[in-house]
Amino acid sequence: MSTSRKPGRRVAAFCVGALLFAAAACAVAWVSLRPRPHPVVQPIAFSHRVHVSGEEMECADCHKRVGESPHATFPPVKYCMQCHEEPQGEHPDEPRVREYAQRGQEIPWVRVNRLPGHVYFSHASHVRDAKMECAECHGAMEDAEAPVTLPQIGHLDMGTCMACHRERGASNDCLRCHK
Amino acid sequence: MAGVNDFSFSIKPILDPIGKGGRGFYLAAAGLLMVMAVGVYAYVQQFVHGLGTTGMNRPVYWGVYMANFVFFIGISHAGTLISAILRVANAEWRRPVTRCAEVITVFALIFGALSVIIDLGRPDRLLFVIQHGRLQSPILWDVCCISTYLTGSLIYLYLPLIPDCAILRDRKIGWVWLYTLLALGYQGTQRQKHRLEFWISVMAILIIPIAISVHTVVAYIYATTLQPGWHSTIFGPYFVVGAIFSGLAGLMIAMAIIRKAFHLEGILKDIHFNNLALILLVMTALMIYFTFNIYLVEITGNEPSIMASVMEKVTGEFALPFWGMIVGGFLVPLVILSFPKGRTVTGCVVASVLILVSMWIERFLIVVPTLIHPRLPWPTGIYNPTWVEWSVTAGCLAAFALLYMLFARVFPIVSIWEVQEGVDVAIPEINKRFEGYMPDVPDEAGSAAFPWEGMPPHGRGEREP
Amino acid sequence: MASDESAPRSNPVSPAPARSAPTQPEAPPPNPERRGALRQIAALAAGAAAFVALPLLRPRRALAQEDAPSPAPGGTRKPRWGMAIDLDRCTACQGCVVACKTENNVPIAGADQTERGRGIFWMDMLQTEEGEYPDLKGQFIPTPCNHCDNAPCVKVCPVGATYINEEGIVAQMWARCIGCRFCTTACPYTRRYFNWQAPDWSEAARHTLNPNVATRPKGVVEKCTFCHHRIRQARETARAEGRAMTDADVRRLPACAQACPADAITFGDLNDPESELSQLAKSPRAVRLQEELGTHPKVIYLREAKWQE
Amino acid sequence: MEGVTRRGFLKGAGVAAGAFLLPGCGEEEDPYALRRPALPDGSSGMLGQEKWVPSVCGQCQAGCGIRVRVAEGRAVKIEGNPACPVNRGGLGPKGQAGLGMLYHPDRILAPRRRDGERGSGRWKEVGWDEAIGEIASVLRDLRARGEGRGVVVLDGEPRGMTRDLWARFLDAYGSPNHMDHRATSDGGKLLAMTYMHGVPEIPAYDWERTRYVLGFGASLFESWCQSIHLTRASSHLRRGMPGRRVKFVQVSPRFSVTAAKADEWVPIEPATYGALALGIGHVLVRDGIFDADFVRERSFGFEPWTGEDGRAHRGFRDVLAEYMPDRVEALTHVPARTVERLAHEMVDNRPAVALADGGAAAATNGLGTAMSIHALNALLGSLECPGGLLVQRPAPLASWAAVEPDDAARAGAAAPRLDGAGVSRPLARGCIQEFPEAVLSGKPYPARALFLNRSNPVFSKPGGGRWIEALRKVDLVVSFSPLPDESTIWADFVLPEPTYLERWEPVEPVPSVGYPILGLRQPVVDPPRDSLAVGDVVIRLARALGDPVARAFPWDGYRDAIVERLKGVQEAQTGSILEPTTQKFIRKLQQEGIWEARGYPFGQWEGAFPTASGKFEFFSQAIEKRLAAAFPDASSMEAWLVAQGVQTRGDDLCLPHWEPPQFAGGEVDYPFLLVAYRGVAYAEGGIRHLPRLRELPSAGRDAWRERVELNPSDAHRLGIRGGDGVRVETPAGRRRLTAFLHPGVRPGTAGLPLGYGEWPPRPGVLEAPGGYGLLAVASDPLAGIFALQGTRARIGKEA
Repeated sequence: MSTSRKPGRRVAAFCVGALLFAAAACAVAWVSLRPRPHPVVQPIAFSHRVHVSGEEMECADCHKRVGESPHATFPPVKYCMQCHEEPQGEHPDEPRVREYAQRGQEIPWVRVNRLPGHVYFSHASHVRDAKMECAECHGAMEDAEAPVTLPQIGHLDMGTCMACHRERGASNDCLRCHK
Repeated sequence: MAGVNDFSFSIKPILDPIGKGGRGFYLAAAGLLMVMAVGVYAYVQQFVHGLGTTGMNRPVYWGVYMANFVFFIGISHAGTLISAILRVANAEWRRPVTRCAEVITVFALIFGALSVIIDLGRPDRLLFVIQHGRLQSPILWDVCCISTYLTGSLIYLYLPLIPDCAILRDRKIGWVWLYTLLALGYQGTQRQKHRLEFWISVMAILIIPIAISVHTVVAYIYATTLQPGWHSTIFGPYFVVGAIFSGLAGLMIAMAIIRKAFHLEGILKDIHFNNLALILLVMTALMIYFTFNIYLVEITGNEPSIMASVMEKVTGEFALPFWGMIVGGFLVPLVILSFPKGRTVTGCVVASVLILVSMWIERFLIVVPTLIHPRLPWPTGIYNPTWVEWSVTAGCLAAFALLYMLFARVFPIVSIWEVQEGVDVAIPEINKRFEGYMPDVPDEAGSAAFPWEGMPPHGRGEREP
Repeated sequence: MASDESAPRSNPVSPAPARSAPTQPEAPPPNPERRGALRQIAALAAGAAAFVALPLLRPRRALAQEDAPSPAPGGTRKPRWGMAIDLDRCTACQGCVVACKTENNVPIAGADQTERGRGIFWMDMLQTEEGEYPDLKGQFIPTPCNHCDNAPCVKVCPVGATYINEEGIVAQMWARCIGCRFCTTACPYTRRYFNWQAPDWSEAARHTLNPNVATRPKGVVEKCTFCHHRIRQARETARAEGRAMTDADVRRLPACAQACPADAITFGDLNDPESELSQLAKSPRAVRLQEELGTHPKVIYLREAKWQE
Repeated sequence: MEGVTRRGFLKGAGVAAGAFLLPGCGEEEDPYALRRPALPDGSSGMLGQEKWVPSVCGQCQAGCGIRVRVAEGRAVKIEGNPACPVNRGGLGPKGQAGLGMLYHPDRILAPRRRDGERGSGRWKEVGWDEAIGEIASVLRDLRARGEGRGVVVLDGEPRGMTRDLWARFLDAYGSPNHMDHRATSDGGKLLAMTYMHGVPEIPAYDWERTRYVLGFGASLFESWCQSIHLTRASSHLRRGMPGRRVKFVQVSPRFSVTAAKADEWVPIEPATYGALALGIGHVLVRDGIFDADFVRERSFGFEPWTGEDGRAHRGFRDVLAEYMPDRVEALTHVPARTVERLAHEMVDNRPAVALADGGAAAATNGLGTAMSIHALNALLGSLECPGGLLVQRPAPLASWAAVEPDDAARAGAAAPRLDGAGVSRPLARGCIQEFPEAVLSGKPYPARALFLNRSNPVFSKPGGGRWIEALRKVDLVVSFSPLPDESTIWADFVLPEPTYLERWEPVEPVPSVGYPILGLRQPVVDPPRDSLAVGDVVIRLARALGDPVARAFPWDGYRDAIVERLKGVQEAQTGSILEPTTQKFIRKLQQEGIWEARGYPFGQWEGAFPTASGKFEFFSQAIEKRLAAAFPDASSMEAWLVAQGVQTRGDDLCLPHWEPPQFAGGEVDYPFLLVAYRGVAYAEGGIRHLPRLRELPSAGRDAWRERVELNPSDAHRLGIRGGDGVRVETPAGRRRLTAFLHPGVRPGTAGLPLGYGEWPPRPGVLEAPGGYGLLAVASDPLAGIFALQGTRARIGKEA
C-alpha cells in the first residue's frame, strides 16, 4: 500500500482536518449561540434630537441625578409635563405622555444599557469627578431621531474599562468596579 | 536487524487478545461501564447542584476528591518512573514489564488530573487557570508538572509502541489503519531503530526528574499551607516515596491480572514478580521510615494544633483506618515480601492489594483529619462523604480499569520487540558487561574463558536484578 | 500470523512482501529528516515555554498603578484599613453577624446546610468554653476576615481571584474564582467561605437584597470585604462635599461596626497615626489572632480586662 | 424566541457537549446578575433611589430607635438610630433580623375566616367589613345576654397605644379580662416595685454612674428587657471611663453568655436567689455598713414597729437577722465567704445596684425573692440617686377623655377576673398561665370570646396542650397576627396586622434611661394589600357595636387617636422637639424618629414613693391590705396557705422573705430541674420563624434543632452524646429534643432554650411545640408569678 510511504503526511492531514473541523464547529456554535441584544420597544417615540438639538436641552436636565448618583436615572413624567402640559407639536405620541401623567403613572421606559450585576459603575464618578462628557460613552445623542432600543455601548467589556482607566490614570484595582 | 516478524519466542499469547474479546472481557466491560454510568450520573448531579451534593463543608473544604487526586497521581508513578529507572539502570528483566507499567501512568494521570477538575466549584472556568494563571500558586506548578508529565509519558509510551504497531500492521491484526497510522512507516531498519532507541533513552532520562517533580508539587499543595500537619519539609519526598510505593503495588496487581487473563505465564514470569517485590520491599521499608519520622516529630513537638489531628488518627475517630493502614498496609506487606515464599504471584498480589487500599486511606488521612481540626478553636469538623463522592470515585476507578482493558485489547500489553531485543542484543551485551565486571583475564588463558559462552539462550535465566 | 513465528531469525530485515517494493529508496537524505525532527522539538519546546511563561508575561495586576487622586484620611497617602474589636466591650450579642449578613447579601443556609456546617458568616462568632462546672471560662470572639498583610490565602490562588488591594483589603473576585478552595484551606483562620450550592434567594428574601453588593452564585468563594462598598460610598459622599474622608467618617463604617451596640468595633486607617484605630493598636491590651504565624492580620483584638485592671 | 432556542439547545446538548467547553452552561443569561424581583411599580425611574426612614424597632419591648434603608422601594437594611438614647445607633441581632419578618414568605395578606374544623388549617379570605361585622354581632349578642364579661383579650403589649385602646374597649364594653403577659416575664420585679416602691412599673437604672452591678439571674446581655441599652452601658462602664472599671457579678445556676462576660460568676442552686440577697443584707446590717440615713429617713418597716391598732410588727431587721452566711450557704451553695465578700464589695463600690430578672423571680417563691433583691438596693441607698435605681418618667402624652361606662359595662368590669388575679392569687396583677384551667373548668364563668392581640399563648405560655384545649373550648377566637402561628391555627378569624415596619405607633420604650422618651413607629414601606392595624380594628369594632361602646371611640381611625395623644407632648413644649403645632411636631418626630426630654430629676423625694407611708416600704402595707381583703380572718388564711404549701406566715408575708421553692414533678420521677431561658436571639414571638436568628453562629451546627442542654457528666451517665435525640418528659408534656452538651449547665439541671420549634406551624397538632410546651403551670401561690424554674424533667436517650 502506498499509504505507508508518507505516513507523516497522513498524520498531519488528519490533524489539520480535525483542527479545521473543530474550528468550524466552534465558529458555528459561537455565531449561533452568542448572546445578542435584541431591540426593545420603547413606550413613546421619544426623539433626543428634537430635545437636545432642537430645544437645546442638556442631558442633565432630564437625567437629573447623573452628577450626584451612580445612576443617571430616567426622568419622571412630571419633568415631561413641565413643557408638555400644553401640546407642543403634532406627534401622535405626545398626548400619550399626558395620559400617563393623568393616570398618575410613570412612563415605562425600558432600560437598555446594562452592566453585569457584579459590576459597580457610578455616573457621578465619571461625570462629576472625572469630568467626562456624556457623548464619550453614549455617542451623539443629539442626532438620535428614534428612541434608544439597543445598548449604545455594545463593546463595553472589562478590557475597554481597564484601558480607559489606565489611560486616564484611574485605579484598576478590581474592587474599584466589582462588588 | 530487529525483526518485525521473526521472534525467538512465542508471541501468540501476546497477540491473541488484540482486536477481540472473550465473554469475560465483555462481562467485565459491561460491569465497569455500569459503574462508570453511575459515576457520570453522580457527577452530573454535582455539576448541576454544586458541590453541596458532597459531604464537604467548612472547615473540611477538601475530601475524597483530593485524596483521589493524590492517590491516582501516586499510582501513575508506577509506570513511567519505574520503567525509566529500570531502563536507565539497564535492568534487563524489565523488558516484559515496561509496557503495562507505562500504560498505568498515562491513564492514572488522566484520572488524577480529572479528580481535581471534579473537585472544582466552577469547572466551567477551568481555562482561567491558563488564561489568568498565577505561577506563584502551587496549583499552577501542578498544572505545569502534570501536563508535562502526561505529555512525556504519552511520548514515552508511544515511542516503544511504534515497532509493535508495525508488527500488528504487517500481520494485519485488528485495526490495521490505526496501526499503520501509529507505526509511522516503521520498518525496523537499522537507522530507524537506532533513532528510536536514542529517543527512548532520552525520554527515559527526562521523565525521571519530571515524575519526581510531579509528586513533589502535589505534596506542595499541602505543605505550602499553614495547616497543622501539612506544613512539613518532609512532605515532598514522603509523597514521592508513597507514590512509587502505591504505584508498584498497582503495577503488580495489573501484571497479575494480565498474566492470568492472557495466559502470559511464560512471559511475565515469577522472577519478574520476585524482582518487583524486592523493590516494593525496599519502598515499604522507606515508607515505614518516613511515616515513623513524621509522626515521631509531630508527637514529640506536641504542638496543640498538630496534636489535635494526630490524636484524631491515633486514638480518635480515625484510629481504625489509621492502625489498619499501619499494620495492614505497611507491616504485613513488609513481612510477606521479606520472605522468598511471600514473593510469589499470590503473595505479591495480597501485599499489593493491602498496600493499595492502605495508601488510599493514607491519602485520606492526610487530607481530612487536619481539616477537621483547624488552628482556631472550632467545634470539631465533620465529614461524611456522600454517595456522590463514592460514586464518582468508583466511576473513576472503573473508567481507569476499562481504559486499561481496552488498551490491552488494542495494543500488545507486552512490548514484543523489546523482549525480542533482549534476546537479540541484551544477552551478548550482558555477557560483555559481565566480562567487564570480572578481573581482567590474561591473554594466555585462552579465548574460552567463560564457560557459558556457547550455551543456548533459552537455558539461561536473567541474573541481573 | 502463526506461520511467521517459525521464520528464521537470520533474516531480520525482511519486510512483508506486499509492502517491500516501494521501500527501496527508503532512506531519504538524513539531514532534512533530522532537521525536521529538530524543528519539531524546537517547536515543542517553544510551545511548552510559551505555556509556562504566558502567565508570567501577562501584565501584572494593577496593584502598583497610581490611583487617581483620592482623598484619604491623612492626605494623599493610601489608607491601610484595619479594625479593632474590643472584647472587653463586646457582649457577644451577635448584632454584627446579622448586620453583616443583611448588608452583604449573605445567603441563609437553612436547616440542612447548617447541620452540615455550611453556614456563611463573613462576620462569625468564635466561642470557646473551658473547664468543668463550676470552674468555667468562656470566650466569645467576633471574627471577620483578618485581612492579613501577608495573607496565606492570596499566595495560593491559582487564578488571582483573591489579592490584596491598594488599601490593604484582601479582596475576593468571585467572578474570577474557579472554586478550587485552596484559599479556604490555606486560611489559618478559616474565615473564607464557599458556596456549596446556589444560594436560596426566595422571592421574599430577594426583596432584602442590598443593590450595592452582588449576590454570589454556587461554586465560588466569598469573604468579608471590610464593607468595601460602604467605604466607596463614604468616599464619594466626601468628594461630593468637596472634602477629604476623615476618621470620623469611617470610624463606624462597616456594617458590623455600625451595628455594634457596645461600640466595640473600630474601623480605620492604620497608616494614619492619628486615627482612633492606630491609637487602639498601641494599647497594651492589643493582640492579633495567631500572630505567631506571621500573617500580620489587620484585625486587632483588645483583650478582656480584669476588674480593677 | 432566540433565548428559548438557545436555552433549549443548551439543555439538550450542553451536558453531552462537555461542560468545560461551554462556559456558564445551564446558568441564567447573566451569571453575575444581582437577581432581584422587579421593582414594586415596575418602572425603572426608581433605579438608584433610596431613603432612610426612622422608626422604632418592634422585635422586643426595648424600643430601640432604628433607621431603615429603603432602596428602590424595598426595605433592605435596618440600622440603629443614633438619635435614640436607648441604643444610640447600635442594634442587636433581633432588630437587624426584622426584615425577615417584613418579607416573610408566610405573611398573611388578607383577613381569613375558618373554613372547616377548628385547627384544620383551612381558611377562606373575607373582607374586613364582613369579618368585623361578624365579630361585632357575636359581641353584641354576648353583651345583650349579660355575658360580656366572658370576652377576654390576651394582650401581648404591656404598654402602648394599642393596649390602651383595648383597655378602653373592655371598659366600655364591660369585661375585666384584659390580660397581659407580665406574669410570665417580668412579673416578680413589677410586683416588688408595686408593693415596696409604690410604682407599678419596672425600674430604670442610671448606668452612667453605677460602679457595681450584682445581677441575680439577670441575663443582662441576652434577654434582659433592655439588653441593647445595657450592652451600651456596660461598654461605657468598662472602657468609657479611664482608670475606672465597673464590676459585673452574675449570680446564676447556668453559665450563660452574661456569666461568661461578667467579671465574676457566682454559681447558685436554682430558685434560691432570695436567700442570697437576704444573706448579703444580713452582712450589711450586721457590719453596720448599710445606708443608715436612707433607711432611717426614707423607708418604712426596717425596725420592728407597732401599728395604730397596737399590734407589734416584725421589721426587716428581724428577718435579716435569721440569714447568717452559713445558713445561706446551706440554702444556696454559695460559700459564706463569697456572701460576705459580695456585701463588702457592694458597699465599697457605691453606687451599686442589685438586679433581678424574670429568671430570678420566676419561681414559686418569686415575690419574696424579688422583694429581697429590691430591698438590697434600699439597704445600699441606691434608690433615686445617681448611679442607682430610677423610676422612668413618662412622656407627657395627653389622655383621652374618660370612658363613661353604662350599667352593663360597669357590672361586667366588676366581675372577678378569669385568671384569678386578685381573687385566687390575691397579690397578683395578672396570672395568664392559669387562664386555660379557668376556661376548661368554666369557673367562675365561661370564656366566650378571645382576642389574641400579638399573642401566641400556645407557643409562648406554659401548660403544654392545655392552651390548645382551652382555645378549642372558647366560642370565638380572633387572632391578630401578620404571620400564622401555633395559636392562629385554632382561631376562627385571623386578622392580619401590618408588621412593626409597616404601621403607625407612638412607642414609649421599656424603662431604660429614666427621663421621658417617645419614639414614633412609622411605615417604612407600604403595608401589604389588605391588612389593618389592630387599633383601627378596635375602633371599627366599637363602631360596629354601636352605642354605648361606640361613644368611647370618637375617632375616624387609629391615627386620629394617636394624634390626640401626641398633642400632649407638643403642648408640653419640652424636650428635643419644640414645634408650634401638633402637625409640625409630628412631622418633625417623623424625621427624627425620637423625642426625648433629657435630664433625670434626682433628689425629688417628694412623691418619690407613692406608698401608704410615702416612704420606701420594707414592710409593704399594700400587701397587708390586699391579704386582709382576700381573707376574712386568720384561720381562712392559714387554711389557704397550708393548702398552697406556703411556709411563710404572718408579717413575713409583707416583708422581703425567703420561701422554699416548689417544683412540678417529684425528684425521683423527674431527676432534672429544667432551667429554661431566653437566649439573645429570642425575638417577639420566638426564634423559629426568623432564619437569620436561628442561624446565629453561637447556636452552631444544631442551630435548627430544638435543643436541651446537659452537663457532660450527666450526659455521660445517661449514655447520651452531643447531637443525640433525647426524650424529655415533664408533668406537662413530652418532647423529642437534641442533646447539646454544655459544661456550663449545673449537674442535675438541664438548660432549655426557649423560642425554638418547627416552622411553619402545622395545623391540627394537639401537642404544644417549643420549650414552653414542656413547662408546667406553677405559680407563686400569692403573687401568681409564673415559675419558669419550677418544672422537673425526666431525660432519656431516644431509641
